[in-house]
Amino acid sequence: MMAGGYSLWLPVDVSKHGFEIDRLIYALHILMAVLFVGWGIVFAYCLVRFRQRPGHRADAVVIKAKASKYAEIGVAVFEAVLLLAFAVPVLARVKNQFPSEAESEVVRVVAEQFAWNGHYAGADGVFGRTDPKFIAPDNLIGLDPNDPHGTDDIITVNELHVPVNKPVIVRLSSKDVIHSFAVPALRVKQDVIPGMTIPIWFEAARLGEFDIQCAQLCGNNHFKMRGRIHIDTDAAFAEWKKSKAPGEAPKVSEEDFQL
Amino acid sequence: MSLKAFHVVFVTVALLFCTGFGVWSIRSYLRFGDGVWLVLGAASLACVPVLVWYFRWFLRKLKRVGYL
Amino acid sequence: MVNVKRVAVLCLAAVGVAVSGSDVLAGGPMGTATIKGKAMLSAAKPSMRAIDMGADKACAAMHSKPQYPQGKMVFPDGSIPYAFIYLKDGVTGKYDTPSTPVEIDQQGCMYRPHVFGMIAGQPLLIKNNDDTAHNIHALPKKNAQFNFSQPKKGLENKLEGSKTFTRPEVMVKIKCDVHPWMSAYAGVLSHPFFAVSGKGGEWEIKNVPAGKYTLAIWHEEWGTMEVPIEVADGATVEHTFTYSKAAAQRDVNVREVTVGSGPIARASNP
Amino acid sequence: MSATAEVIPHTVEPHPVTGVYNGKFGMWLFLASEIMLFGALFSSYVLLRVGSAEWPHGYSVLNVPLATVNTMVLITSSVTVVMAWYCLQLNDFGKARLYLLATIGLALVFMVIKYIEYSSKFEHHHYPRTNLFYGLYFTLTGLHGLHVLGGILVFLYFVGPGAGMWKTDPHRYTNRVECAGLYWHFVDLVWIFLFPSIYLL
Amino acid sequence: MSAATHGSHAGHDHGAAHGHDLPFWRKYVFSVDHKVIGVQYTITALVFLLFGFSLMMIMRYQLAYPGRPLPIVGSWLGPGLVNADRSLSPDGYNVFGAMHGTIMVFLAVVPLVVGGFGNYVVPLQIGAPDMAFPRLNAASYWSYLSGGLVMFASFFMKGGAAQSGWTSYAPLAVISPGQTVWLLGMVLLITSSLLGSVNFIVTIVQLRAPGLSFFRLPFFVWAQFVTAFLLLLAFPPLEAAAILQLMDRIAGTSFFMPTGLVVSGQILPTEALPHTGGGSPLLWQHLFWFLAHPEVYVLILPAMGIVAEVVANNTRKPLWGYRSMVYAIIFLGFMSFIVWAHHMFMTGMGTKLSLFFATTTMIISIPSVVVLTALILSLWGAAMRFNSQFLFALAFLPMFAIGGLTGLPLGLPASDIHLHDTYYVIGHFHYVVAPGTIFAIFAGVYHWYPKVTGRKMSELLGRVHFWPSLICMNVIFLPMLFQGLQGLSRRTYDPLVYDAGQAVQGWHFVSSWGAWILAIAQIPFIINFFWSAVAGKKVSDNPWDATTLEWAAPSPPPHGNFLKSVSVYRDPYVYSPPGRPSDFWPQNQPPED
Repeated sequence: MMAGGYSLWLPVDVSKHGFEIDRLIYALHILMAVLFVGWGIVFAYCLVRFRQRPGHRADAVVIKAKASKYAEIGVAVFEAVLLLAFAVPVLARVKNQFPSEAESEVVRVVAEQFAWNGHYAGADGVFGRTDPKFIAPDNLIGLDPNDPHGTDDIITVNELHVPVNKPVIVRLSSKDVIHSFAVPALRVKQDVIPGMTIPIWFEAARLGEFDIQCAQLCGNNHFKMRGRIHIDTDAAFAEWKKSKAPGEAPKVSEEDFQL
Repeated sequence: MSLKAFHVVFVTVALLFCTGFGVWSIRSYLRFGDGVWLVLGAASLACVPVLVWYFRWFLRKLKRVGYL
Repeated sequence: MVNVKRVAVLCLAAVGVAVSGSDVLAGGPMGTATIKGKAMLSAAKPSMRAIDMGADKACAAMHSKPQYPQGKMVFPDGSIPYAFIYLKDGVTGKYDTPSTPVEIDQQGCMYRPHVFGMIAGQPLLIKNNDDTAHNIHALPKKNAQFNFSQPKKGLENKLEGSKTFTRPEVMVKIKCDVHPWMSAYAGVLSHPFFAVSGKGGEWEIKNVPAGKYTLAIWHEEWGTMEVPIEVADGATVEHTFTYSKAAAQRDVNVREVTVGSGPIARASNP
Repeated sequence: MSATAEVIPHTVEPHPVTGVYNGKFGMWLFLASEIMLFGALFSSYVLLRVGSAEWPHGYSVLNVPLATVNTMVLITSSVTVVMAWYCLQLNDFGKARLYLLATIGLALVFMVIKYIEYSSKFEHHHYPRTNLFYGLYFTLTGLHGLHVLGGILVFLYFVGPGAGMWKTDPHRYTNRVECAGLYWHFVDLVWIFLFPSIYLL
Repeated sequence: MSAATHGSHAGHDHGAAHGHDLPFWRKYVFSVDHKVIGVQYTITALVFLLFGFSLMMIMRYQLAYPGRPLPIVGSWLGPGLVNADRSLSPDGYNVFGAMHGTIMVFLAVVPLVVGGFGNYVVPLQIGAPDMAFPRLNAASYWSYLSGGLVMFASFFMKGGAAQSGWTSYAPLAVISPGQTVWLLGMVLLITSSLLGSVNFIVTIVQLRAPGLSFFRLPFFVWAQFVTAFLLLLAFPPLEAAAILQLMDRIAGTSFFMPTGLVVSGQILPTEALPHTGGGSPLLWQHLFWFLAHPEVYVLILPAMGIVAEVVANNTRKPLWGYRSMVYAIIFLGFMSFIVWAHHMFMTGMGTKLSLFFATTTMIISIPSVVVLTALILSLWGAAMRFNSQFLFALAFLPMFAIGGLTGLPLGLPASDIHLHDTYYVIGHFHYVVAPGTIFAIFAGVYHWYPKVTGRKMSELLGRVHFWPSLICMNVIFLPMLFQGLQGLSRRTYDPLVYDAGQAVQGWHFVSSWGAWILAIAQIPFIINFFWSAVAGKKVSDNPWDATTLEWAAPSPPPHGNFLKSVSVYRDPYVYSPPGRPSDFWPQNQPPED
């Protein structure tokens, strides 16, 4: 049962922050196991020891079980530790401490039923203006053809490329309904809410090609809303960008028309 | 809480409302100069003494009735 | 990998059927006149980008050459395909609804045909010839919407009765939401006098009864035009529609908004 | 099966500890849930308004004088319903009935004015879908109007087919009118909050 | 106090006289007797439970064998639900998913634990002749049934049933077919719950037998009491949300529709979707989860109540820490109103808000731990009687423990990043409600069956029902936790589309077979349920030697419940009291006896 770095437990992690999330998940599962086994031992012991049999009568005297109180306090303390020592710092780092845009790769992702549209600023580093009225089959995000900043922009569908070892800021927005941008391998997930632009960031530590899933029900082909994220070396990333840059308007010959 | 108790609350709220709305309307009149606001404000403020009188009458008349 | 040439031929054949919509029909009065002509563009050709089929590897694998949006096609001589030409006013008779369905094929992640005409109530047969999932989302204004999926190759759905388009409407857009570039347009009429321009922008409406009509043209990119026309029995009238500017009348409420954006979430502002 | 009620304790007589009879307690619980309902709608109103770039002042698009008259009508109707209940306690059914009829009349006046307001909005092609403001205006006042309509039906029942209970079980009848009065006060109170927040602000 | 005694007397006299002269349809169909209504609720809800489960079994076929034509049922389903080759269509999958959730939560489990058990048992356990408002009670049932029928009918309507998930997130729900009927059904169900909860609270407060103080109430009554408050206060916001969404759908308002939407290439507003924008999709989520988190406790609290009853009765000793359990669930009730946004960690809310809700979520886990610990410690020193209901109640404990514990990683926003909306979530809450609440429901059925029918259910069939059910439940839901850890998104029609899905496809296969065998394992229960009603062993009024008041009434109890007035002299679970020969001392037995 192995495919693309997936195993029985957590899948492969290619991000720089992911180990903290994984560590928290491991810690939580250890706590869960301890509690469950602890309860289970008492439980199993009771089942065997206190069965009804002739001559045995239940002991109605209330047992003063300090153990339970300690257990409950222990759980509370452990939860507090998890919350304060693990969850809070991770959350703060992932959600708040954004890298500067100058030092990162900034990508826009416009979700729609049922595709992830990628938008790169191109050589000038400025995103072209977009407007719904320009949306067309060959202009899915509605890039304004009159905006000079937009002429060099790169548009992709269901395909993102990001450089390795460099912070990436993804600005998420949606054309229609709520989607959720999930990349398990990068330990990244963020709902994409129409009417809002929500930035997230991550830094990839390893090369590879991974799934982008839609994690929020978005319609009948929700399951088909799968994108791929390619983590490239700097050189490969630059190369890819170059290959995608829109050059001169293509010369379309009669043979290209297929009725 | 009986209907009497709720009525007490209700009349109090109505009093506050009449005062507030009266003041607000007069201020709107001063701002926009539209006579309608003056009429509304005056009527609303006029309701205040009426309500106070009614309130006292009500409390005296329903003395026997409990609040619970 | 589908043989591109063969697909092209098949599709041309499909357009051919649509062009002569009037052959299939009976019921109302049929005449002997013919109206034919061309659809032309005299304005500058639109700029276009090749469709990025990277969204679905299955789609990309079916094409060896880049695909372009069908609505923006202009032949080197300025003629345009995929214009829908029909008699808008003046047809009086009542025409039967044929029971033979209009076929729409999904092939290479494109609709074949891209533009077609049909008679209100005529069944629709929708086929999936692609090894991927499609959904078929019709966006009519006067008819009932439909939106269903065909998740694998070989599936077909026949829509008839109240499920198909039952009221005349020009045009009904049909879209695939999985592959956002995929679209088709249906001209739903109450009579069989319509045609779709093909190679060289040519079109032909046959068997028209003598009379006065309004001849109209619709094109996805260039908009609509109308012209009064009179035909006598046995006559052939020619008319060339020429779009001189980007008449694109898209009935949209233009707003000053950025696509899918809005206030930046305050809490996580970078 | 009106007879069932006899077997259930505290249908008429108050419970010695809580001090209320079942119906009143139930009515207050129901009003608590109504508070949550209107509270949620008011919160939605606040949230949507705060999130909007622009929002018309209620007084600039809505008919404040008409609504003011409506407010006064509702306040008066609360007075008449209390009086009806008080008259029942004094065993004066005839007068109570008149007060109940007055309450119904005032409620009908409210609905007629509401109708005039709505139809003038429709004449000007202002529908719920026009914008968020009108959407909320129609939803909130419409839901409140439905509550008024419910109240009218209940009072009609009390003066009509339900009035027979006054002969068989006057205490219970009085309690019923009290419960309906509580509901009516709540509906009026909602209006006193709705009026400033929609029409004035 | 004398009024209450008098009332009970009157109830008996009246009931005995009245029970006979009612025609059949008044006695068993349009009855206002809480017992008949309780049975009506139970049977209707069990039918819906089976129906909701059937929907899931069909979905599990698609998950185990993606794209394969459905055997047998494929030919029964309409063209919207299946493809031309009779395999489940993506639309059908979404319809079944949404309706499975809706049916299980709103039409099966809540009506069972509250409408069914609550209605039947609460008045009996507090020594009341009926609910406080019998006709309201009947109205509540009929409103529930109409809501259920509307939901069921939506499958056959144009546009089909709802397909936007049971959470109905806007804007998807606003633009999807079938949702209007769903909303109308919900309004009826909410009305039913509101009427029911008012009735429960008034009944418990006003109608307790003399001597039955609050801290002498059986734990089950406490659980119902807290549950009723949750229903009363949490449902109206959902009703408000439903009204707003209904307006969005039929009047074209835009409460949940932001500006600038482009749906299927069309810029809104269009004629079909006249939404002008300006609304907030998150508003729906806030209103929805404000209900739906307390709803989780509505599902689990009465189940805990049933388990507590069965545990106390079959361990033959008082519950350990009864008072702390009561305080715990009251606290749970309060807290459940301020944890809702932990369902929304991924919506881009600020970290401060996230931390607030994470903290309240961690706090709310403590009372659950208290209740669970108390129930386990109640076993210590017992003399356990392993009958069917006790087996189910015992199985509830570890299953609920897994369900509760797996909630922890989801309650912390950092670990939730990886697990949110994956199969881990599905595994988590199904452990709470399926082997949790539903096992408690089974325990309740076996426990109170003799009270309702005067006959016992078969112990043999009970065991044949229990063991495969326990095993299958784990076979179904444990794999989901592993699938979730892999990151597989929920609501995925064809899991093979994703790498993660391919990696864990084997688990889908296991889960599905578990589900189908679980269905077979319910056959003994169904046989037992109907067969025992006519051929089960006849038993006395108090076959389990229980202490609470319902066992003081005849089996089945007549109209008006008790033959003579009952008074209460002691705590609910006086089992094996020292110095007494009998190992139980009913609450209503006078001390000098």
